[in-house]
Amino acid sequence: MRLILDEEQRRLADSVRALLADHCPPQRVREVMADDGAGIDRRLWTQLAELGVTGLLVPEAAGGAGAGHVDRCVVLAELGAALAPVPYLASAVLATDAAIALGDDTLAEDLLPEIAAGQQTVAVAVADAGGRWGSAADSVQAARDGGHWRLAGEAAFVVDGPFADHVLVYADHGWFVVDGGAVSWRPSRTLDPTRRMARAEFARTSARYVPCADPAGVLEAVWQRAAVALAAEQLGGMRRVLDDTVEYAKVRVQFGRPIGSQQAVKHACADLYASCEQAEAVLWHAAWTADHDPAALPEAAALAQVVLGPAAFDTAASGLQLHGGIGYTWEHDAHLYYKRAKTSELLLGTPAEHRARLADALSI
Amino acid sequence: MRLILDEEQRRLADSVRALLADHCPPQRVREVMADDGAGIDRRLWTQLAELGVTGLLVPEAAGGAGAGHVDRCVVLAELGAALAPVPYLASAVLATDAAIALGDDTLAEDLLPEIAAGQQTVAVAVADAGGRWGSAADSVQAARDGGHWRLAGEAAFVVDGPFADHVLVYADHGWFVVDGGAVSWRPSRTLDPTRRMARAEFARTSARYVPCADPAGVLEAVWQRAAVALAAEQLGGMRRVLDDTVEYAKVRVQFGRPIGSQQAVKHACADLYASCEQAEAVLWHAAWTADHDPAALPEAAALAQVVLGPAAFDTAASGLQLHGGIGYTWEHDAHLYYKRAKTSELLLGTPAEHRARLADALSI
Amino acid sequence: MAETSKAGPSMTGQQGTGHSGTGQRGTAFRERVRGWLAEHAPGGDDHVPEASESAPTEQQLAAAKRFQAALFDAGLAGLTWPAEYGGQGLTAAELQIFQEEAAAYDLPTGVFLISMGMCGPTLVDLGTHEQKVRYLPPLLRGEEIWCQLFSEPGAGSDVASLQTRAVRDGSGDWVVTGQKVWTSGAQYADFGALLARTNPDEAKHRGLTMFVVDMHAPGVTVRPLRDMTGSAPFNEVYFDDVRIPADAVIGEVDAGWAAAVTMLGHERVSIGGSVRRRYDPMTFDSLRDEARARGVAGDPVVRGELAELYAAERKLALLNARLRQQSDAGLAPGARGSVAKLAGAQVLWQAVRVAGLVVGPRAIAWEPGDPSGDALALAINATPASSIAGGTNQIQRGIIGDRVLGLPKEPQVDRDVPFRELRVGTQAR
Amino acid sequence: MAETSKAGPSMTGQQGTGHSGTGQRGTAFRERVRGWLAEHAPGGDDHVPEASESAPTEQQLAAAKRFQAALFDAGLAGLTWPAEYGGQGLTAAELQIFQEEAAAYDLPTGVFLISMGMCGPTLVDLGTHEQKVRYLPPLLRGEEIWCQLFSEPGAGSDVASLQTRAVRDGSGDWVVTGQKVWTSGAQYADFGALLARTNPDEAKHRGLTMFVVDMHAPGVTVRPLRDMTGSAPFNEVYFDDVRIPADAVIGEVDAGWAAAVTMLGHERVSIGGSVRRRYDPMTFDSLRDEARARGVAGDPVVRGELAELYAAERKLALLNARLRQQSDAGLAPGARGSVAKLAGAQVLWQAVRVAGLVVGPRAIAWEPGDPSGDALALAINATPASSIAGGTNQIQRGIIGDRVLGLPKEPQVDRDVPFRELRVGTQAR
Repeated sequence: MRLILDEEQRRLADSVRALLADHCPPQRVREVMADDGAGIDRRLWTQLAELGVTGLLVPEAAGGAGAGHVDRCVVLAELGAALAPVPYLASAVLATDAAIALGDDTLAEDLLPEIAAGQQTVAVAVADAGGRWGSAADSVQAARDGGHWRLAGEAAFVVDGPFADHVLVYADHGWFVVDGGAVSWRPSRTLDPTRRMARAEFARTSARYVPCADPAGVLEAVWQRAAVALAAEQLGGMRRVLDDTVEYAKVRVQFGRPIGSQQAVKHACADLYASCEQAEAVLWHAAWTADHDPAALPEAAALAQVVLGPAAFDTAASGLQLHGGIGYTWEHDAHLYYKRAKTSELLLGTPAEHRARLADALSI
Repeated sequence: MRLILDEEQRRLADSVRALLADHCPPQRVREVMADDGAGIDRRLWTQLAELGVTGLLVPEAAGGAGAGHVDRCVVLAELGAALAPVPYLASAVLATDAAIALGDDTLAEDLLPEIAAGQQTVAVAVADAGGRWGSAADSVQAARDGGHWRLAGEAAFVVDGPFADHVLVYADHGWFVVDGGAVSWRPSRTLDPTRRMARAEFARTSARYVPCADPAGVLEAVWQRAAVALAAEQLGGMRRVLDDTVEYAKVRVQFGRPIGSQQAVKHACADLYASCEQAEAVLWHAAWTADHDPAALPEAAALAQVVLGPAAFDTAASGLQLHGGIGYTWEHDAHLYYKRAKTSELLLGTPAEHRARLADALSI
Repeated sequence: MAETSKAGPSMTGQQGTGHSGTGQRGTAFRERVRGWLAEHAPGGDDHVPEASESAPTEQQLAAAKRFQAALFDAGLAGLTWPAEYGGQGLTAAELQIFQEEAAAYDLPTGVFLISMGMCGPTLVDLGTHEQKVRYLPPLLRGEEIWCQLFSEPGAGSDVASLQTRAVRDGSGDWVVTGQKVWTSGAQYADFGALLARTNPDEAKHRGLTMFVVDMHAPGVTVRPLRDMTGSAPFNEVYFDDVRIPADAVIGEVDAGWAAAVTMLGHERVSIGGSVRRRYDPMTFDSLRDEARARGVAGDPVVRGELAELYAAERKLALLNARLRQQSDAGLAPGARGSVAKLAGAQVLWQAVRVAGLVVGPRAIAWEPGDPSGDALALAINATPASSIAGGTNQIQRGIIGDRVLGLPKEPQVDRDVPFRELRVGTQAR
Repeated sequence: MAETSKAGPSMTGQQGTGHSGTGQRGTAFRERVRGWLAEHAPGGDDHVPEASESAPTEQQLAAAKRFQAALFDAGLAGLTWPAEYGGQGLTAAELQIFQEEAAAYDLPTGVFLISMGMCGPTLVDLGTHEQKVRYLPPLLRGEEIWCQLFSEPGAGSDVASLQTRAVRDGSGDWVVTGQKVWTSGAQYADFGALLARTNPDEAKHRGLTMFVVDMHAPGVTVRPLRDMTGSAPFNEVYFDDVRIPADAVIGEVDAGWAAAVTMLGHERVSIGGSVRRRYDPMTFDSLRDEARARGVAGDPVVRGELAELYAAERKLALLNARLRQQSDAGLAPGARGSVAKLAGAQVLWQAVRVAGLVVGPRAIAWEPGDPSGDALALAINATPASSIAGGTNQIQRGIIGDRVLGLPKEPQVDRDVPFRELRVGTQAR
């Protein structure tokens, strides 16, 4: 088990970080955030594709890098730290993992090269209006219509849905792929202004059925990989919040000395650091497990969300608190991490559900 | 609703506190604690009886003070602060409340005047070896034997049982009274060396049946009043720990200044104070409710244990922590409050069970 | 509590429990307030939000002024203020009764909170006769609104390190230059209570003076400040050579810190006693209803968390009730009010956690037309204010440690240093 | 983790996860250790408890010395110490392998923990050649045991404020007077590493010197100190005009603080890498088994709490594993080891809470013959030590803030004051 990055992975992190520093500073995030027409940063997406990171898990034969979860988590941590407005979670994680897990050659040949090249993005719709993972199985119905299939119903919480060229839908307990343009999208209001979600309405929408022996197994596999990937984003956010907070504590003076010299601030920073360090160990363990020990992934993935979900929110909240009034302003970035962290904490289910998953994995 | 003490109640507190300061200093608590033969301080018990506080809830007609729960809680808070080794919880709370709630004149005439006068002490046995309140209903069987009843089986967690002249037993879903001397006692090992508990073994032990229309109702009424009474003890312990800790923080010097000037200590003391103040409001509300609004008691009593149980333990643990190494020694009293607080937190059920009780009372 | 169950505030909210003033006079007053409110309290549309919600509209502002005028006409404004200056000369007991009765309504009094709760009482305490005559009656009649001008970008928790300067010119007038921040209501306030540095050669707590400043004076610029909820209930206020006459000093020149402490004392009381909104998604009541509506109220984990949240709200409510009873009995809460502030923030943070368990993913994305989604998001986003605004949790713990528990002070490196030699804020060294 | 599932430590304990040293040399060494331990590791009766349990018996002490001698004879003592002084001259990788294999046993090495983990390594770092020759080989052969003499009643977290004096007399010898406390193993130790004040006119961190002191010398009195569990694993040690020769100084005269820092650095490593007991009631494994045995494992609340406890243990175990991998990669943990100490204490406190939910009232009263009741009570009572001993949680947070995060220091009022003018402990002012 390897819990530290190797030289190549550190170079990967450096190059993504450098790209984001140049092309995705906070000001850019805010521009995209304010522009409901854009919603994502297509230029940045192209740049990430050129860097070769949009298809990390795509097999080399399909034009991808054939790399592993650890590498992808390296990228996700940087994207999470920068709050980069790109459909990475949707396309390079959820859709990629689903397409691979489904094991259907036609689907894979259709989607994976495009995803890897950054030419197309793909979203995944698995939840109904209540948000439970897989509940779209009942809220979206599939019916055969001659040689085609048609979907009817509604799915919600579709991350970056309206920008997607294709959508993989878990409908009627099976997997289908539809054209993004054929879906009627209703953008949701979101707590996190940097993470777009939408409802997808299907009204006899033409769909292609993806043959699959164990659709529920694919659903579960996608959840586990998403839990690890999201944890990487969460870790990136935690690290950024910690760094910003420590930096601020060094320069902000109150009562004649830097606030970081006050134990109330110093010890809180130490707790943030302790939380980050443990979260990081859990993350790399989960990513390593996804790559090398699939049998242990149910446990490692649930553990990642049990730990990282609340830890990332507590870190964001504490970091904001330690900034005092300035942290509460719209102009300061602290609130963006706060909203992202709360969103991520609930995106794949509640902390109680994650604990229950972990307990299942442990056979408690 | 009254949440502050009146003049008379403050005088009551003062007189009990003065008595305990004179006759129950920490050294005395340790003497009794070390003496397995004694177990309780009979001289102190007599002094408390002379002060008129052992029969506070006993009606005046039966030789008691005919006072209320608030008054009794005033006394209990002082006893909890001093860790006084007297069978007050057993005799003046559990047994008194059960004898009153049972409403049987013969029983009341037999027991209450003796309790009030401090001439006899009475214990209550309601739990089996697992400790759940009322579970003795199944672990102790009652059988009629001519004109008498005989009990067989085992009850555990009997507070101050071996010192009692009589024992009220919740056996076979009914209430019985037996002579303390007729019971075979096995003293338990206890986390808290200042609170004795024992197992009671009944082997065809002669018992008197106490007629009662709603035995389970009495069981519940006794729990609710015990929850309030125990909360008063818990509050007393919290106050003492807070006072001792603040005092120590003022005089203990590290790094050239009193530790109380360090935020890590000062802010922790502030949190203890905030916890104490809220606990105190909850306690007096519960005591007032027991006196004036019995319909609201199920909620108020559960609330008291939900709040005071963990708060008292956290306070004891934090107070010990803030004393550093000296707090970890046997010679310092911090550990006695720690052990008492953990014991009280679990004596009437676990915090999760108390939460469930509160949820029941709120019809959640 | 059976005796209090007929009417009055929610027994589960953070607000008071039970009623005070049960004497005959109290009963009569309560009847009068209840009757008047039943007749005059306006509907929900007139609700004027407090800080951390959006700024009021023109119509809301006008309605609020009308309501305040009606209160005044009914003899219900300035209950504890001297009759000589338009008040009613009553006691804290009547004020308490009024607040208890008002808690059942969504009164449009938000814009007057600072005027009535902080600035007015400070003028009552420290103002000259002329100042009281000039400012108090129009305030009570709802004609003029006040704001408070203490905080600065470089002086948050450490208010006394403020840098706004007031310099006396030849005419005896003062000329003010500087920037304030976090000013609620500055965009519609007529006057402000301004704290400025009048002597930078003194140590930082000395050499400050409090002034009445006309918010319409030349050189005063108000800019809205958006908070993390996206709304702008606060402002930045810039002073660019603003002239203030000599008789606008509140208290004594260079004794502004004492005046500020007086005003902040009123703030704590005001926060503890402020009227709560009727609907708040971040309460036990709301979250229990949510849990029932979503069918998760029977889940043992949710049930336990809801019970803990109830317990947290209830212990705070009982603490507040006890503080009031102590206050009625002659023991002023003083710095102990910080406990209520601290506990109030903890309850909200706990509620945010419980809300996640109860509401689940719907707390993070919802339909554009769903007001409960907006309300919940607003509440989640406003929660950090509870542990920052009005003194951070860290500051409150220091206050409790120092003033309530009497713990020794920290080493104070800035106590006796002339202000001009001191590092403040994040300025270059 | 499939590759590591064949043997080795529990995957759920706080101890390591996975194995290190998978190279060929490592594999051979592991085989040798495994084989030797399988043959020589004694049974449970020889277990020598560490601090916070009771003191060892004479038999246990003798068995421990025999086992250490056997280790030495097998070439498994002092793995990383220089061969010149009896060590094996190997690397941290071999030490790690040894600890991993040893974790499956209850080895009787407790009494040597301080000797091997702290005193020996400090002598390796700072001792003279003569000191190393004299002291290291007997230590490795299990003939002599050491203790550490830093803490004093008035100098806990603030070790540098210690008051024990060492005065040089005409002969060049030192004469020591004072009191030490919290000394593990003093009752059976042959030597102690003593920190004493040699120059009270210097500021407190200066003017300290570290000595080797013969615990059998006249004037040394050892008294057992009972802790809150009721046992006495610690001692108070009194020095009454104890003579120490000049060549007993470790490092330089008046440079004792640097020597102490060196030794405490070894302590952190030693704590992080210490071998865990096989049965501990305060772990996820034990509490899960308890919950199953009591039929409450299916309770959703208990289930969630157990899962959280598992997560807490696991994240700490993974942190420790990552620290080791970083260390192997050349990044020494240094002050970051404080994170593991802090997190370790938090896990135990969490376990105490969960134990209450799982075990219920049986945690507070049990039958005299029930060893699980005794073990649980001992664990509950020992938990406070986790956040106090070896530097309180507060001290650990300060270390992380200062040394890892580089936050500015607090104002230090005692930094440059001559020691004799300083207030320390709780002495009269």
